[in-house]
Formats: sequence, C-alpha cells, structure tokens
Amino acid sequence: MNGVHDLGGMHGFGPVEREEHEPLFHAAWEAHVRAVMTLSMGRKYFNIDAFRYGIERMAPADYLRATYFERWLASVEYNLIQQGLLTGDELDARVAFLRAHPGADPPRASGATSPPRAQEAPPEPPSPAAPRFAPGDAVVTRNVHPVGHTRLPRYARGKRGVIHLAHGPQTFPDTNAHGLGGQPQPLYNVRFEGRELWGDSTEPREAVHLDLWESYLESAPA
Amino acid sequence: MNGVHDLGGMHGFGPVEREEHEPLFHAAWEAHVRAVMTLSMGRKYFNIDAFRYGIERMAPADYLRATYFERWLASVEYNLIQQGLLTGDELDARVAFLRAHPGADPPRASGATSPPRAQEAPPEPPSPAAPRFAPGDAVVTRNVHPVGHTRLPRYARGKRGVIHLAHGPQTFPDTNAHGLGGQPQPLYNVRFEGRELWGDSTEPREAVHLDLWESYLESAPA
Amino acid sequence: MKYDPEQEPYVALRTKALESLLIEKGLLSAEAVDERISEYERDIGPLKGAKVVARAWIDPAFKARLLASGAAIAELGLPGGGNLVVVENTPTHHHMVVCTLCSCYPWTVLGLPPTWYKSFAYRSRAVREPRAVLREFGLELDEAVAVHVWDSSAEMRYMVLPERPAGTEGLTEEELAALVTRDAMIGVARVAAPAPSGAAAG
Amino acid sequence: MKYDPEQEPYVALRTKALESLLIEKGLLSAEAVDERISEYERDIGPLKGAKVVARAWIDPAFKARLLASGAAIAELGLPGGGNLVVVENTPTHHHMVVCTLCSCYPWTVLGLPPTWYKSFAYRSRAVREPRAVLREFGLELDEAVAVHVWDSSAEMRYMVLPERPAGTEGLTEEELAALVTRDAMIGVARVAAPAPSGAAAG
Repeated sequence: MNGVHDLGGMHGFGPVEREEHEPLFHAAWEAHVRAVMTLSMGRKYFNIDAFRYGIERMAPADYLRATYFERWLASVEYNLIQQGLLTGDELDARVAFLRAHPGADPPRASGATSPPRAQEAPPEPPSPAAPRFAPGDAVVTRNVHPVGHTRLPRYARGKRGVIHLAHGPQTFPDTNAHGLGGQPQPLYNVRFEGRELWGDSTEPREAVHLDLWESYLESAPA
Repeated sequence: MNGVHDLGGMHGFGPVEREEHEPLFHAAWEAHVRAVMTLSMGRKYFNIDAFRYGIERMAPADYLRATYFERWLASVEYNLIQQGLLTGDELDARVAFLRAHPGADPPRASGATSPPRAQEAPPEPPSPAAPRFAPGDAVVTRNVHPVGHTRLPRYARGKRGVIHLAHGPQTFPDTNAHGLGGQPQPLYNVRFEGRELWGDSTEPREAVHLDLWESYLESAPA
Repeated sequence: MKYDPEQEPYVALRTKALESLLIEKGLLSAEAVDERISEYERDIGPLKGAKVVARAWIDPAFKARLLASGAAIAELGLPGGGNLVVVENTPTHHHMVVCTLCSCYPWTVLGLPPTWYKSFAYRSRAVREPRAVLREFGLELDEAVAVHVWDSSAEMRYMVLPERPAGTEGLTEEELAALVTRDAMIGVARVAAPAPSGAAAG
Repeated sequence: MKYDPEQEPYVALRTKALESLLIEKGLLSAEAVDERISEYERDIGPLKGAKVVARAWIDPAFKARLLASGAAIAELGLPGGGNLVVVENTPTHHHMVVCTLCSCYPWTVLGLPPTWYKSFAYRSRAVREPRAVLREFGLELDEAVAVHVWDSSAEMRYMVLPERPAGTEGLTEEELAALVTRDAMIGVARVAAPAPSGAAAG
C-alpha cells in the first residue's frame, strides 16, 4: 500500500536526533511488547509480513504520532484479533480492570500453554521456475500501487536498475501478509543510481540497493 | 517538498465521508481564521504560495491530525512571524491573557490600519520566451525532489503526458513561495493516462489532467 | 480532518489572540474582519455555477463560448471567469475535479467547498481510483465511459458542466438552475431529472 | 518517535492487559515472557559484529569468505549468518544501511537498534541524501567517494565492514574488536584510530 510508512525520500522529518547512552528500552512495557510480539510470532499466531502490514494499516496520523513500540503493540493487537485469538472487548475490559485495581496483578497462570498454532497455509505452489534474471541484467521495477502489503517502496517504482545479487527463492511478502501463503519467488538485490531515483536532486555518486522479488521486476527495454 | 500533504495516490485514509446539511463553518473561529487569512493575503503580508508552503512545512504528524482550518491558522501564524509582523511570544502571551480573562475582549482598536505592505519583490526577469510546448506535444515530467514548495505532485513525476491546453505565463510557485519573486513561466494543462500513472493498478479508461509549469516538463523522447 | 470539539477551545482562543494582535498592531481592521465574516454568512454556495450551467443548457452559442473560455461567465455578470475552465460531461466522457496538494476549489462559482472535498480520503483517492470514489457517491459509470480527473495544481479552476437530464425540455432557465447541484458541478454526481411531474423524453 | 512520558501509563496498562490475557488463555507462558525479557537485559549489543570485523581485519582469507557470504560468521560460532550480507567500506566506496519501510536491522550481530535508526528522519533521508545524513553524524565524505545505501526491503540483513584505521598494526584481535562501534557497522561512522599511545602508520 502507498502508506505513510513508506518514508524513503520524504521531507519534513527534521534532523536525525541521537540520544547519548541510550537505554535498551525507555520503559519496561516496551520490553514486554517486544517479548509478546516475538513469542507470538514464534508460536505462529502471525508471520512477520502480517505483522508489518498490521503496522502499515494504522491510521496515518496514528502511525506518525505513535512511538516505535506503540506501533508494535497496535499490530500485535490487530493480528491477534484478526486471528480470533482475542477480542477488542476483552482487551478493553482488561484495561478497565487494571485501571480500577492499580495494585492488582491479573492472573498470570503459568505453565501449560496450548501447542503452537499450525497455520493453515494454503498449499505452496510448485517450486519456482529458474530465476529470470542474473547479476548484471538491466531491469525496471513495475509501477504498481497495490492496496495490500508490498516491499517495493514508492521511490523505486518504475525505475531502472541492475541486478547486483541473486539471493535465491524467498517467501513473497505481498501474499504472505494476507494469509495467501509464502509463494516463494526469486529475490534479487538491485542497484539503482541516485540520478535514476532522485533526478537532479540526487547527491553525487550515490547508489541505492534494494532487495526485490522477481514479480516486482521486468526486463529493461534496451 | 515530498511532504504528507502530497496525498495523490495514497492509501489508508478510508472512505470519503460526507456530512448531510453541512454548515458553512463548524465553529465561529473557523470563519475568523478564513477572514484573517484572506485579508492578510489581500494586504500582501504573504502570498498564496507562501501560505501553501506554510501548511506543507507543518510537522507531518501535526498536518495529519489538524483540521483544515487549524492548518490555515498554523500557516497564517508562521507567515506573519516569518515576515516579522508578529512574534510567537506575543501570540503565546495573548493566548495566556485571554485564558486568564475569559470574559475580556482584548483591545480591538478600530479604524486606522497601516497601509498594505508593499512586498519588496525581486525584479521580475524579462518576460518569458515563447512557450516551448503546444497542445498535442508529448512531454515527460521531471523527476525532481525539491526541498521547497512545488506543485508537481509525486505521483506525476517522471511520467509521460500530452499537452492539452496552453494557459499562458503564470507566476511560478516554486520561487514565489520563498520570496524569490513570481518569475512567470508558461503554464500547461497536461493529460496523463491512468496506466502511465498507476500501472496495472489503474482503473480502466482513466486520465488525469494537471496544470504544470514549463520548467517541470521536458520533451518526451520519441 | 474530522471536527473535534475537544480541540476547539484552544484553537478558538489562539485565533482570537492572533486576530486581536493584528488589529492592535493596525495590520487588520476589526471592521474588515467583521465585514468579511458577514460575507461568508451571505455565501450563496453554488448558485452562480448553477446559473452558468442552466444558461449553457439552453443557449448552445453561450455553451460553445463557455467551453472555449470560462471568461464567458462575465456575460451573466459573474466575476472570476478569468482563470476558470469549464469541462463538459457527456454520455461517453465524465469529468471530476480534485486538488490533491491542498484543496483548490472554484469558489467564485461554487461557494465554499464542502469538508469532504478537503478530506484526505478524497484528495488521495480521486486521482487513483475515481470510479471507486464515484461509486461511493452513488454514481456508477459504465466501463466504456472515459473518466477525466482534473487535479487543480495551479491557479486555474475547473468546473464541470453536467449533462442535462432527460425530461427537462419544458423547464425555464430558472427551473433548470434549481436542479443543478454543487456535487454535479464538481463531477461526483449527475443532475437528477425533476421528480414526478416532468414527462420523460429525449 | 520521541518518547513521551505522558503517553506511557496507558500504553503500559494496555501492554499489561494484552500480556495477561494471552497468558490466561494459555497462548503464551509467563515464564517465556520473563525469559525473553531477561534475554534483552543480557543483550550484548554490537559485540558479535565487532568480533566479526576484527577477525576480517586480521585474516584476509576469512574476510574473503565473509564478503562472499555472511554465513562465514559461523566460523566464529555466531548464528544468524544465513541471511547476512557484509559490505566493505574502502577509501573509494562507502556503504550504509537503512530500512525505509520499517526498521529492519541486523540484530543477530548488532543487538537491538538505536532509536535514531528507527526514526522517521533517518528512514526518510538516508536514501535521498546520505551524504547530508552522514555529515550530521560527523562523517564528511569526499565527493569522489561513491556512496552505497542498502535499503533492507527483504529478510536479508546488511552489515558494514568498516575500514581498519591506521595505527592499529600492533593491536590484538580483541583490542581491534574493542575499537569497532555499532555506528561504524551501520555505516554512519568510521572506526577511530586508538587514542594517544598507538603510533600512526600505513
């Protein structure tokens, strides 16, 4: 999707601000969000692409206002609810309970957890055909604007590049994020000249490398 | 600038919500903002392009959170402060005063206003040369990413189109917004096919028309 | 874009502060502000545009001049035609107007824009999926109809001349103008035929 | 992106609510959460990456294998090399890493990412004006140096092998590793020569 998360090339976000002696987390809840997210993914409640999509689909103003781990929390909630493992009402009720009982530790029954979830993945298609491109090939990215998840950023659409590396077949995020299976296809590292991406606004002698799936690419016309 | 205001083609903003029997303004202050803005522009405290830039340069999260007239207010403030007609401290102090004296009507001394401001416009360049393009000409928009104000939206950069109308010379916003003068240049209406802009994601039989200044355009290679 | 009453007090206060400072400094006059606001209260919305449309429907020569140059609205005593372009909807070509970068709008003929026109949703979607947007407005276009979206990126302003509905042959210019809606002149609606009494024809 | 203490209570509460529900439902165990969090507390940051760099500096054959495939880090007993690509900074080619779409980061070798790496400013600017960004980090590149920005759009992870600073000939592998910073392996800094005692050479 063409979302505000697709930040490459945007103006208006100011200088890069660094924090001296930054702690690993700025608050305890951030570590908990990270733990809950990684454990949930490990138990296959959702996959990394669905997780990323859950962040991208946040309302644009919310995305920009939220901190990094607030976005994580939003996507964990969204995905667990989508999977039917939780309801928004349950969450709201539990928040209300915790607010009403500030000291209370809610039940943290330990031990028995249900077995990890076997995702009902649609059957994988036959293993992909031989890669269409090889290092050195000139390609042009497709000018597509899908409503769902994609990893072809806007700044690199409809642009010419050269295959730099062939990484071999990899899970396709555009389907995997939406419960349509991994459908692996060849992944390439593609090198773009700065001038191709940014025109006269480019800095001198710049190149950008992106990892792009085969279906994002076409052979460049000579 | 590549800002969040450049909304053409973005996803994630939901359906178009309409309001039945919408009032002209939703609150009295909105009418006041509109009046103050149009009167200030009429008195040449700033021009329309500087006003638009003042909105675009809002922090992206603020832009998306603000309502339409809140963005107007932000830009009026910004431009008046930029022009040295007002300081942020004065404004804050007046807000504090009004808050402390809810009933008080601050001085609204009527009558004498200073004469409208003569902007010290840099000398205009000699009147522009003959238009470079004529209706029917194939053009391609430049792939530029200026840090300042521009009216060439991102979705239409580096795209092929056809000159549809020649409007004649018009003030160039990219300079006019930044105190660099009007520097008129020929303005054209350019027609783009949906497929050129959106690739396979286009709807059938779509065309988009944009008004673009001559320096945004190059002759399309055959 | 939504109106949030909780934010109002501060914004209202800040607006009042700004205005009072400008008046105090002699940069604006209180009378001018009051007069401008009362002008808004007298806003007649899209009535001027509707008059233009009705005249174009009944006077083919005026329509030809209007489509050649929006300046023709001066013939009706209307100002603001100098940067106006009127585009005509036909059975095979549909036009609609948007401003993706801000919210430019032909206010000299249509009055102040509705909030939906200024919404992020309309601004982002109209150029990418005009048919889907029109569908939400209740206007389903046949695939054979070409859609032209006018993104107002300069100071030219675009107004749509909608199709004259069937069954309006007997109507006066004034009656025709009364049928014409703002949405039809933005290009997100058709002009509906007059309700029961008019006999369908043509 | 900034940390806003005022927002914390609600988010903290909501996180606690989520976690407790998942535990109650048997979807996660409290022990697993606690264990995972204590792993973060033991996070060793970029130490693994620094070891890889130091070894590459002193062992040309290892360096060649590393640049051919990140899997070579297994030789140092390190996991996570399967999707790792190491790119080498030289006097004429400078590499830096970003993730514009989210915040992908080679955490198996560098630990958890700093906030600036996840910031909207870094994500938006690194691909468009890498030299300007590097300048803010205090790294001024000659115009003759080519800049390569690696935007991590898939599951491949990129790590920069920085240039070995002059004056480090006599250092042990461990002393070399101690010089290597996280920022140098992201590509936004050079590795500084050891301070006073080392004699400049080479």
